[in-house]
Amino acid sequence: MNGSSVPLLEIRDLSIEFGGLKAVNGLNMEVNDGEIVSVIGPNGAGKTTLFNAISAMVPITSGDILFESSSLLGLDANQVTARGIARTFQNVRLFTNMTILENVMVAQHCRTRQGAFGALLYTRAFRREEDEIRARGEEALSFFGSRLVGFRLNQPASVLSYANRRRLEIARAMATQPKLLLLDEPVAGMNPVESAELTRLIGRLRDEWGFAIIFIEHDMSVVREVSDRVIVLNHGELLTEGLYADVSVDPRVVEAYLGQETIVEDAIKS
Amino acid sequence: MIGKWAPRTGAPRTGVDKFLTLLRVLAVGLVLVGFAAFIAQEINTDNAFAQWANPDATGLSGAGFRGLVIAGISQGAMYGLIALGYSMVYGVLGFINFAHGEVFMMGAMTGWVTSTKLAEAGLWESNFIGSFVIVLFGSILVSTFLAVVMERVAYRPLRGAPRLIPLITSIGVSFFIQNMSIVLFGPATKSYPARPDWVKNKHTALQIEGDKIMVIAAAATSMILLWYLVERTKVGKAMRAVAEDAEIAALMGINVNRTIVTVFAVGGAFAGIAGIMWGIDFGSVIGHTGFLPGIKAFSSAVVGGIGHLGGAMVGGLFIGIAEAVGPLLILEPLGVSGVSQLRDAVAFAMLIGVLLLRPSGIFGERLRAEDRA
Amino acid sequence: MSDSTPAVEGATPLLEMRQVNTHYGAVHALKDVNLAIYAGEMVCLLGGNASGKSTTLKTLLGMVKPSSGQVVLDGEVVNDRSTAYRVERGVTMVPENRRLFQRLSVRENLQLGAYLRNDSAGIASDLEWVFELFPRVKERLSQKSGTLSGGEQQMVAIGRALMSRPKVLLMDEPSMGLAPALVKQNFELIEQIHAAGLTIFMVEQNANMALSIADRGWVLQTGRVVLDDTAENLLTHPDLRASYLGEA
Amino acid sequence: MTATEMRPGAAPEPELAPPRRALDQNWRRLARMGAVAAFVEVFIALSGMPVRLDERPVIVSILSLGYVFIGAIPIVVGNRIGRQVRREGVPVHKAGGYELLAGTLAGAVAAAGLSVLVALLTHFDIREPLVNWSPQLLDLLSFNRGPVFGVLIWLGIGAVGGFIGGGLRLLPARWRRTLVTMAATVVLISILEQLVADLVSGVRLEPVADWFYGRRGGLTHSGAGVTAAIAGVAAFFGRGRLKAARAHVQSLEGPARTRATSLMILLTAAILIVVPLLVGSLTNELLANVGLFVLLALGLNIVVGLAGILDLGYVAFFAVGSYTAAVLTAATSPRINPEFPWFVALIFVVVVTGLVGLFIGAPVIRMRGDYLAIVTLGFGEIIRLLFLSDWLSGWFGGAQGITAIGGVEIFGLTTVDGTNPRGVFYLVLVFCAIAIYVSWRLERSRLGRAWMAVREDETVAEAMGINTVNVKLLAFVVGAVLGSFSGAIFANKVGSVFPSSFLILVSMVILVVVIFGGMGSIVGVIAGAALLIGVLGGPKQPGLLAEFSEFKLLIYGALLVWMMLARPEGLIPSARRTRELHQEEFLQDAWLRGEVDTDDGNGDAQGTEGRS
Repeated sequence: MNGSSVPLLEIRDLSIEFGGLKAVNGLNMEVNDGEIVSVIGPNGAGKTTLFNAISAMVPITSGDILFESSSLLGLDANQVTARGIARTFQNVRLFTNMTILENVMVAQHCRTRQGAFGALLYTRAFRREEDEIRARGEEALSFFGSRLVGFRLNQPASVLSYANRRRLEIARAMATQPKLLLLDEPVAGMNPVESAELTRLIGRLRDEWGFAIIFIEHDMSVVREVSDRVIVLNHGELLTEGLYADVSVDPRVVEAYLGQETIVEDAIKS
Repeated sequence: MIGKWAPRTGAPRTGVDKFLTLLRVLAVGLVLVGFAAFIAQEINTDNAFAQWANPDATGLSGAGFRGLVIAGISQGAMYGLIALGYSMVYGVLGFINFAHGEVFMMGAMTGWVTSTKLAEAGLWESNFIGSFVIVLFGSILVSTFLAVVMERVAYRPLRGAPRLIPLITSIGVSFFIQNMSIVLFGPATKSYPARPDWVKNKHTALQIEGDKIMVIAAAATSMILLWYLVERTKVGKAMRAVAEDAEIAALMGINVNRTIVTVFAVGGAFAGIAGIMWGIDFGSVIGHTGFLPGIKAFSSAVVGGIGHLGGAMVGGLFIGIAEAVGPLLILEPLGVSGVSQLRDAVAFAMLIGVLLLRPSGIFGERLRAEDRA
Repeated sequence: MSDSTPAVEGATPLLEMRQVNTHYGAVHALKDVNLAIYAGEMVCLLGGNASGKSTTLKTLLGMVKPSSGQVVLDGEVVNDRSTAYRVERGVTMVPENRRLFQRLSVRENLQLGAYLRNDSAGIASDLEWVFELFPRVKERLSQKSGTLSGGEQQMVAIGRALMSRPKVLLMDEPSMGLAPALVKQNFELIEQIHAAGLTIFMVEQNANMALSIADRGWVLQTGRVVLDDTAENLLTHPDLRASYLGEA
Repeated sequence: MTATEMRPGAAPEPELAPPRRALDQNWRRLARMGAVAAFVEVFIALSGMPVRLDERPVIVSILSLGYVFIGAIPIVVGNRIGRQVRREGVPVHKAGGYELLAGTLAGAVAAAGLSVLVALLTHFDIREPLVNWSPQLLDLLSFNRGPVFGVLIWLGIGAVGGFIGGGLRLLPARWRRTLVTMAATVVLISILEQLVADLVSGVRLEPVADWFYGRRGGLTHSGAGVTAAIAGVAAFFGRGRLKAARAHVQSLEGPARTRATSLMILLTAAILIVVPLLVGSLTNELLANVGLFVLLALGLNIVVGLAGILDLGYVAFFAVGSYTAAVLTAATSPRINPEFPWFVALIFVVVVTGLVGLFIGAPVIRMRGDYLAIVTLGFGEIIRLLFLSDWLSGWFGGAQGITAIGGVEIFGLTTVDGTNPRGVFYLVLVFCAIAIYVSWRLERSRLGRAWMAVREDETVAEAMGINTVNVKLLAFVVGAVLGSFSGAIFANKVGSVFPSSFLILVSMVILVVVIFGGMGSIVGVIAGAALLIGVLGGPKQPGLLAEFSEFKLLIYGALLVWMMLARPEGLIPSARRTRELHQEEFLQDAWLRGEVDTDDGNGDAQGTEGRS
């Protein structure tokens, strides 16, 4: 925690119900500027629901979500993105038939202004903006090295490998120029080599691009590696939060989520 | 997707939402004012409110009103029968089978062929019940067959295609069957032979025509049979499993293709029954007969909550009664002239109104897992 | 043909793929794949995304037809047989992400598992067996399966598969997207039913975990089997360690 | 890049396995295909198409369109049956006796349907209910020589046709293409008779037309011969060059590409401007009709093709455009008749349609795709019913509509109305050009990308900061306004508007045009309208094949189904649509060229480094 007085994101007493089922129940948490926070917890603990609530994709039952001290309630998903929160999805959802470049270009929609008339009259402002969109898109893509740029730019996203789709999805979220990035299981389905690399990139995203990051992850090596703070959810409630070292030996966390063996394995690995 | 429908807590919305709220208020307001004017005119045509709303309104007699409601119920029961087919196919395959209305039309058309042949042989008059059973079976047979062929030829190859593809295909199928009946049977209106008197006469204390009783009875029987089939039999369990997740259903050893064919067949059979009812009630059929009832039946399925079988029937009754009563109950008191021309418009307006107020229908939708995501 | 020794010398495999090629349209998803699973074994198939793992399962189950080669179940070539037939003959799968019928009750889910069976006595006794294995399931019988917790769903999914009384059980990515404790619990469940006498064929990305409980394994890469060995040998195989276990 | 280029012929010919043995047939497949074809033959015969089209010769005294239809099916089946699926690692056999035998048998089975029909026609009479169960049909099918001849000759025709179809597979690709092109061109030139003859007469070459076409329609023998010869030579020698030219244009970059494109556009424009000057008013009328539908189709294409909103009530905007123009320009309009000049009225048309578009769009735009389809359909019907109703007849004339609408006065220079179809065509052309420009510019803008994203995954588009409601609404309104242009021209061209011109059928026909041509593809949509409306005719407008009028909707339906099953991307697809619908093939294609990532493990690094 970097000691700034007002948290970037503040969740107050958040509850979400689906047909009587409490997915999230009275949750309080905050995230500061430049912080990397991981959210862990067993399946069905409400992690993805929390993301959906922050990005305005599910209705919330009660409570409040404050971003930069003003409430996100009543905003549509696109308005939340415009305020500076971008996300990725658990099961990678790209625009697979659009090209890789178009994927990152379209993500800048809420940062750009040119409408139908600019396009029809082909004004100078329109052309300048198009160039800017393109340049910014390529910048986001080049964050991942040579994988997504060059001859790939004009290929449809459907030809990408699984790992590259995950990378492109992150690039697309970066292109919305957010302040806060929500990553839903960023390394799921990647092999250890790939996930180790992505873990380093998550650190660089904060250091070089200045994003605050919340991510959901089941892979404890990633959580241990990059998170400043770990939040543990269970049955939609905050079980505990703190440094990985503390959380991972908390008996409640071990019981509800990690299981005895993981700690032992962890110990062996590190 | 859920976020699109359910309002989030907190007030400020976009311009479109404000406009929609306005529309909702207006729609409800229109219905309420119309209804109030109707009541005012019923009490006394000279009172100030009635005069303000429509000085020329004549009011509606109790008997006339009852007649309209009964006609609406019988019409609605037919919509409901057709709607079952839409709802079942939607539940299992996730697309509007636009051509289902034509299956209904072909049922009515088959009924015309068999009933005229039977009338030529003199059986229609001498033994109406027997002939009716033959005609009914003929129609059920043809409609079922048509629905099954349709599935095999046009829809099976499209499993897993993007959503709108089978929908567009079904529009093509609908076009095709409609015009097929025109080129095969000719464009002229086909008249059913005359009905015996007891079918035309009114019965029971409620003074309901015989044909209306038949329609309502047929619909009720069909509903019970269908409920039994879906909830109580192994085939029904297979249908529900396929509706939820076809791939896993196959893994359970369920023959998915056969289950889907069954769904089409059952839907087709109900459409065939509806076709005969239509033919006997209205006495004639042409190639275009299927289109409007088809659309309205689909609307009924949506209004009731698509995928929900009871909902389809309730939706059918709702649309049927609304279009029978609505023009005189709401539009005329408001000073609209020539209201009976606006029957169809009222039916569609009801669909739009219901979707505005309750986007997932009266009973809520039952969709496949992937549609709900 | 195989470096690894089957559990029983000279026995006929329970489930076998011989020189199988599978296409999706023009895409060549499996290339000359040979697999043999013997009774009583626990074997695993490893591979990254899009390496052909799920195609292998689908081909084994008859959800896609191989364009050449043979799928042999218990000595019978079943290439042209339906999924239903194969399920009846004793092969079934626990799908990835469980995929229960969410709107149906736990009881109905289990009943659907026994869809093809008509011996009500046998079904009843198998139901008891499932309750014995997973007492938690019994408490939830009339609940809609969509409302269960992740761990309970996993139990119902396995129970549902057991209800068809399979000889060989296929598991598709049992650890995918699960919390560490659940992954652990899940593998314990697998070992438990294996101990109960079931032959298990597991498809996994989590090579470490899978190899720790399996007897033998194959590694699939772009539709081709590139490694075929005992679990111990695979665990120490340099190629595998480099690309799957994250050690250079 | 597209799936089309992957088809046999384009790819380097693979090594062929030896021919299959003639008797190793897949008998079940043969029986099934034959039976389906036989059923189709009988259906076509009973639909009355052959009898009706018998009046339309293709080649004088040899062949009528009626026979073309039922005669082509055995050939097609005979050819289809020998098709081999090409898959990586699976051998493709050289064609031989297998294909000939399969073709002959399948063709015979197909035509045997007609033999059976002949036998049945002789012995039974079920003219009630099947109206075409007639002696004329029997005469036609038995060539007036009695039932026995009829039964036998169809078996023979089928076998020969099937043999030809199968035999085509034995020919080298170049010859096969040449033959098919020759046959197709002869039929096409014969169908286009009105257009061609009119054009030839327009350049003062009437004698040529007389020599080419028979007095009662159809190509003369010499005409057919010349056509076939020219087509054959062109196909035999020209195809490679055409392909090379296209490849050359596609390989151009930067200014050179722009220059080539502009040249093409200029050339097309020149042809479109010159042709109407040469042809008579009947053909111009046809061109104007086609133009109106092109305009409608371009509008709907923005809604359906670009934004992915399946609007089945598009006719509503056509209607609103027509009625607004009629009310504002006609002196006879019942309630208000300001008698504005047409161009002034057009401003109001845009405003009114835009508002109606917003009004309809706002409630529907948030609905799921299929609900949206049905609700827009409902709105389309409601709008027509309102125009028709007594309630609003004081404004719009009810069923009597509004008549005596004046023409379009163009800046005092000239007046364009129905009596001057050439003028109407030019007017339509201008508006089409506007519509094309609008579609083209918008597709390549920030808005176009947003539409694409919405079409692919609305939830994600919303999460990526796109206000999906607004962008979809905009597409809806832009489409509406383009459609209303067509309506406004229509009102002043025809001189009257009636509610019966705005049936839901019109919406459906436009949808078929868009889908047939290729959703999202401007060229495709134009080609679709030209082919369907021009040749078969619109909902009420006759096309070049006026004889088809009673069958055109049947054919529209069949075409739509066939298109969805066989080529869902349409006739001339947009590259992106093809991708969406053939993702697997596309992947395979990319894979063959080594562009797909295959990184499981550390393959990724190799994949990229190998390239960059």
